[in-house]
Amino acid sequence: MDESRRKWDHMAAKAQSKAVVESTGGEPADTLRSYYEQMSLVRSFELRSSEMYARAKIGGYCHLNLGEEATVVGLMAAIEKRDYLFTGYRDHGYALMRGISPESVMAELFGKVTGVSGGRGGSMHMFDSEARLLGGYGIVGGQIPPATGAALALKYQEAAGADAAAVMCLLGDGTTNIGAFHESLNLAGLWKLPIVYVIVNNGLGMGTTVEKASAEPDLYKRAASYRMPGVRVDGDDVLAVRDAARDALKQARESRQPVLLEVMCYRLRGHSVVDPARYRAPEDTTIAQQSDPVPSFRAELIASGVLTEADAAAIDEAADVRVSAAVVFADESPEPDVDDLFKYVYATAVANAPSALPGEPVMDAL
Amino acid sequence: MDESRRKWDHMAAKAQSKAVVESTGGEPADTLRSYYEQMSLVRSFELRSSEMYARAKIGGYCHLNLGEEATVVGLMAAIEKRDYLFTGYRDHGYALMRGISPESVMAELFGKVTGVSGGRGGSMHMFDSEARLLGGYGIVGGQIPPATGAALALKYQEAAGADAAAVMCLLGDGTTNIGAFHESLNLAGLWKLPIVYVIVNNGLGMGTTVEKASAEPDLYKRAASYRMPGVRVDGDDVLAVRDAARDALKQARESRQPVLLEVMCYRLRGHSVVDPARYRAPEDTTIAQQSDPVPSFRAELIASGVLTEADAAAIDEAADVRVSAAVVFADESPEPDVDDLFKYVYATAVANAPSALPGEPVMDAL
Amino acid sequence: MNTEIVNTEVTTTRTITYRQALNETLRAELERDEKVFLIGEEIGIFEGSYKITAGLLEDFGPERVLDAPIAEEGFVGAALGAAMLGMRPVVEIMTINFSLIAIDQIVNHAAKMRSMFAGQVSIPLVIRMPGGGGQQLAATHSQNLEVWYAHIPGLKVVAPSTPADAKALLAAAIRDDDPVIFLENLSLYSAKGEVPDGEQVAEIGKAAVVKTGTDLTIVSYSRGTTTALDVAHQLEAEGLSIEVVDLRSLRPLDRDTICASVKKTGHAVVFEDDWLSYGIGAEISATIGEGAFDFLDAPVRRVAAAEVPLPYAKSLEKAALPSAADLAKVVREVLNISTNDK
Amino acid sequence: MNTEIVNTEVTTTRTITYRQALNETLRAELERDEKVFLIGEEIGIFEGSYKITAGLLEDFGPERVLDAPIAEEGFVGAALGAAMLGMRPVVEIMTINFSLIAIDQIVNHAAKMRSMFAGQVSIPLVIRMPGGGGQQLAATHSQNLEVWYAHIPGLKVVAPSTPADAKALLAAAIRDDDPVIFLENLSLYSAKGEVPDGEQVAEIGKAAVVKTGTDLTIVSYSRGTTTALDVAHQLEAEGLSIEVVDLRSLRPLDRDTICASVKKTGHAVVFEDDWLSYGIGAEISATIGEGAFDFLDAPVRRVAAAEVPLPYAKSLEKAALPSAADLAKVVREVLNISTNDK
Ligand SMILES: Cc1ncc(C[n+]2csc(CCOP(=O)(O)OP(=O)(O)O)c2C)c(N)n1
Ligand SMILES: Cc1ncc(C[n+]2csc(CCOP(=O)(O)OP(=O)(O)O)c2C)c(N)n1
Ligand SMILES: [Mg+2]
Ligand SMILES: [Mg+2]
Repeated sequence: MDESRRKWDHMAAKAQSKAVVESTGGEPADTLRSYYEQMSLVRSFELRSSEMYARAKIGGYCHLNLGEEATVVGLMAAIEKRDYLFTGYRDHGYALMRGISPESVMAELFGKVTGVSGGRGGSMHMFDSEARLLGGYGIVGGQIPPATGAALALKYQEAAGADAAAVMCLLGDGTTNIGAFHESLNLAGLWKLPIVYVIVNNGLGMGTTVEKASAEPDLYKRAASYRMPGVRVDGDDVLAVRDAARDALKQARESRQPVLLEVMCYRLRGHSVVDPARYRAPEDTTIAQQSDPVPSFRAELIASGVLTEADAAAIDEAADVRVSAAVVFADESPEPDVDDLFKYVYATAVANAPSALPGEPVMDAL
Repeated sequence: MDESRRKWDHMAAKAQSKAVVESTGGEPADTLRSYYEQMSLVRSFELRSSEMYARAKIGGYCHLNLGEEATVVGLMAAIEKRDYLFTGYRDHGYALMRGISPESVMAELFGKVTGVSGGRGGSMHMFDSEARLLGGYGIVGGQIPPATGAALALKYQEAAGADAAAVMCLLGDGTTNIGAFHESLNLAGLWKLPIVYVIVNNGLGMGTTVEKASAEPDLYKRAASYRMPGVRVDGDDVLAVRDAARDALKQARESRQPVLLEVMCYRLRGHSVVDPARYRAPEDTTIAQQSDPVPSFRAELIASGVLTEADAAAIDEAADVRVSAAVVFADESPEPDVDDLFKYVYATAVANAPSALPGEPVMDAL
Repeated sequence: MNTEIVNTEVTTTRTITYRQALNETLRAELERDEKVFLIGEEIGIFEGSYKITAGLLEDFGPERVLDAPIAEEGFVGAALGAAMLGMRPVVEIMTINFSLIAIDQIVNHAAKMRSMFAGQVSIPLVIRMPGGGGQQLAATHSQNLEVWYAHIPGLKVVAPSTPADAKALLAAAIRDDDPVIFLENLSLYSAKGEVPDGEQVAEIGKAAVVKTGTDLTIVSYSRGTTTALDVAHQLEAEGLSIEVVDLRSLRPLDRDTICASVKKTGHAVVFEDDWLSYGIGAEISATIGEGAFDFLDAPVRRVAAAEVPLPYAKSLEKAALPSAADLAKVVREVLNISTNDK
Repeated sequence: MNTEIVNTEVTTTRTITYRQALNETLRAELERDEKVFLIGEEIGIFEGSYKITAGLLEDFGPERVLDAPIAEEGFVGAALGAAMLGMRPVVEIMTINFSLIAIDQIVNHAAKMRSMFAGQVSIPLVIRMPGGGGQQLAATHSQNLEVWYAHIPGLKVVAPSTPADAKALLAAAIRDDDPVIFLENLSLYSAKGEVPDGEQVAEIGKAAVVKTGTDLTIVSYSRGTTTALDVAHQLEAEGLSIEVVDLRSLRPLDRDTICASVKKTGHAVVFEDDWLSYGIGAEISATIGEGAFDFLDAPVRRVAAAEVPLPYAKSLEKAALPSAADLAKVVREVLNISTNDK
């Protein structure tokens, strides 16, 4: 009851935020098609991840982007190759959309040496220096200060301008209540850093609604504490998300004006794959399914003639095939070599670095 | 240059905030007189503390309320005996105004067993459970979460109403940039706690101006992030401070509505007694001295006929005498007994509690 | 064993999990004293990340079982403040890894207030949190940082290894007037054990000899004790008589019980899940070195985790964490038994 | 001694304070490499709480000497992020006590990233901070929490005891590609010593025998080493030959140098400013117990702080902190010399 009220609040806020782009009209068909391909790939990848978890191919915690595909694709359509991305632990879709191969991402989930983080990070810790995806962080809010510092480094390293790089830092709605959020946004506002903080507001932090976590549940309004623009956009609308993010990035790169962007979306399943989300009212789930961005966008594209039903089916099929290949690759890849356990502890070699395995004596006999 | 601009900004903001009470008219002469007595006592106590520090009677860090007397007296005039007070380390004046004797406060500064915290806390850690002064905290922002929790306890322990107790939590302008501020205010706003957070904005955190520390330098505006009222008041105006604080406390006790109150005042000297404040422009100091609340209030009371010059001189003299007695008391008091070193580590006695002095063996021979 | 359980009027026992023992004790304490309340992330409607608080919101309501936003410093500090006013908060931090965000409130505030304010205030605060690796949770979610807390005067730190101790130490922690860090372990939650019915309140600060033996002492705590017991029993079949000391309390540390055992056996191995250097085992070894020097027939050895941020990959995780096999190997080494002999 | 100083082309020396050695090294590194920048509270216009950065803002400007708001978690994490993009930030945290607010960024992030991301990123980050008691700063401002950092894989932790080492280790820390915790000490800032001119870069991870002797080894670091040397010299007058090992690096720990010394002397005392239980000395004692067991003629003793939140009152503070007299007493006890003999 309380829960379904929450849902309505969240949906109402989402609806209000639907402003930037009203329809797909005017957008090239190719672009629309490619966004759908991407959304479909994320959807397929996440469903397969869930399945692989159930089959114990994936361990630890595993958080999916199911329901957030339009947000993922819209944000990643806005960010440029030269920009840096920091995210929380719900990061598979972002990794894929930064251009990292499904093979590398799935292999990371499988804990294989071919994984994007060498199998050492797992689901929560996707990192690719070339793709400028600088993590994947499992500590709530942990990514916000380093992302802010990356923006500080950019300020040192290059001038503002249309070609300058910027940082995008993703965080959840629940994450806005932690101290690191406040400290970091204050630094960015004070030092005029080229960064866009994106609140991926999926209405819940685990089982807690935004209203039960944030005294000001209109999260974009918190930007005012740092004299920063705060913007809210409908996260089910891939074009609206893209345009709002582009605009925010433009302010960051051209005017060193940090921006707080709130993207209203919805988490289709539990917090992680093992969470049955019993705390959710059934109506809630029904509504969520109705507003699911993947079938809605699919239907919209078919209705507007961008895709035929057969095109769409082919796209979905292609995504599944792509993900299947990734699963095979991950499955066949080797685990990291135990001899490499200590390999990455230090970048600068150092005398007396401890490298005993459990049960080995602490020192060689002198 | 930058510094004097800062000063003007701060003073301009202070001036804007002068709204609640315009003059002392209408206030009983006795009340006004007693406020002056209190301000004079704080002034005298702090000057003497500075002197005693120079004479090495006081050690460690020592932060004074010089220049903040109207703020101290106004806030403490508003708070009721049943309310709880938490403060930072700049706490001498507040301790005195909560009714703790100058003897106990000075003895604490001297590190004597008769001190309000048994000589264990020193300048930054005044604590008196009877006076409901629950510290004195030296870690910037450290007091904010416990103060919030005290308000939570009050919510458990009693109903809202005019007779209910509330919590007042003092913090500096520089302290608004730390994570604990954000986390705590969010909890208070969310849980509707009976607490008033008071930003004692003296324009500086050590050598850093508000403008160089806070992306939104109008600090009271940060209340909006927690759907909390934010109010600014002129801290040189004892009556304005009192009335604004009373009003905020009323909301806290009667409606469980937390409030953020910003009091604009000025730090007359360095950050602590050893800081010569060389970073300050001379004009800055001049202006500060001109707006010094103690002589201004004194002059105002004489001009309005509440006090004669002789009355005022007698009050100042009495304050000095009072403080002199405290100094004698502190000086003659004994230091804590070394045998009591471990006395307060645990409230519930526990087996094997470590109590070796340095160099003693870790265990008795079995 | 467990001679330190104060109340012994009980006769019946049940076999329940560590999780259930915690859940039942929280329930009993909530019922016993209305000043007790629970606070933490997702402890209410979500029933706790590890379901320790299942059913409690329903039965005690949102005031007694208070869901907090993600703000560890804020809500741990708020619990501390509530304790200052006489409440008895029991905090759940989801895992010890997240306690780093709250550690200023725990170490600079909760641990120090009573001393710094000359006994004018006491802090009846319990902070429950699990640690432990082995769940493929990777470097930031698999730590055993108990030595940090064990180092801090003003705190009491307990780490029960059985459902029975979980029950009796949790009751003791809640009734104690000082801040108690109550360390749970991810891999113990589903472990089963005999638990006496009725009120059970352990004495904090005491270790327990959970298995007697004459050849060598294994010192451990929390999950490690269960492995130590397995290994001890396994080695018994080989004719080795191993004594196992379960620390139960890391602070205060019961040095007498440790040294008395080593004086008897002449050999000691510490089994710990944290990193070796500057870990819990360092203090145990130093203590034995000082307190049982003349009785030691061989160096004290430590079996601990490899000193790396724990990787996610199963192969690496397994290699980095101390196992029963590692412990058995070191026990044999200390007793100078060639592994081929077994 | 100091054989680990790599660059030895220098001949001239000057007697300067530890503070000045730090200040000059920061200046030299700012000049040498434009990727180096300083960040911290009050390091610019205020010139640092302890004046370590005096004059640097003026000479290098506000970009290279960046004053931060009071937001330790924010600016330490920001420094970390800048390091990820190739900058070489040198952070000042006013005192180690305040690092608790930033510790999630240090321990859960800076220390782990390189490993967790399979070497794709390195973190050339230095965090400078003083610890230490004895200044009547009371419980929350007087701590020595170095053992916490020393426990963490992925960090390097150094604690120089002389101006020369302060110079050479700070240069090494800044040029190192890993996160280095650089521990200063409030009571060393004004200590003077000979410092070689020119570029000096120490090797991290190596201890130094700063005085040779044959009867007993004192192991210490930071301020403790200066006291240890005083005591060693004083006892020489009594005919005792004391060796002093200065750890210099707490992580990695140079176990070989420690044990080699104890194998020679047969006796060891650790002198440390932190709390005894689970302190630095525990690991030193355990290491000696394991690495020099057969050579030890007496138990390793630790001289450490009393386990209380440090009180403000001078009398109590003095009683709680380890002194030269305490150390001399324990050295005599270990060597079995009645105090009346001296
Ligand atoms: C500091 C910290 N506290 C708690 C957790 C446990 N935790 C993991 S995710 C999560 C909820 C975060 O919610 P939100 O920010 O809304 O992100 P979402 O999961 O919805 O993407 C919590 C509490 C954590 N990982 N780190
Ligand atoms: C966490 C922490 N960081 C830094 C310090 C050092 N410090 C002590 S006071 C202070 C300035 C605080 O300024 P403000 O909040 O404006 O209070 P004011 O001194 O002006 O009363 C700083 C940085 C500290 N005590 N704690
Ligand atoms: Mg969310
Ligand atoms: Mg201030």
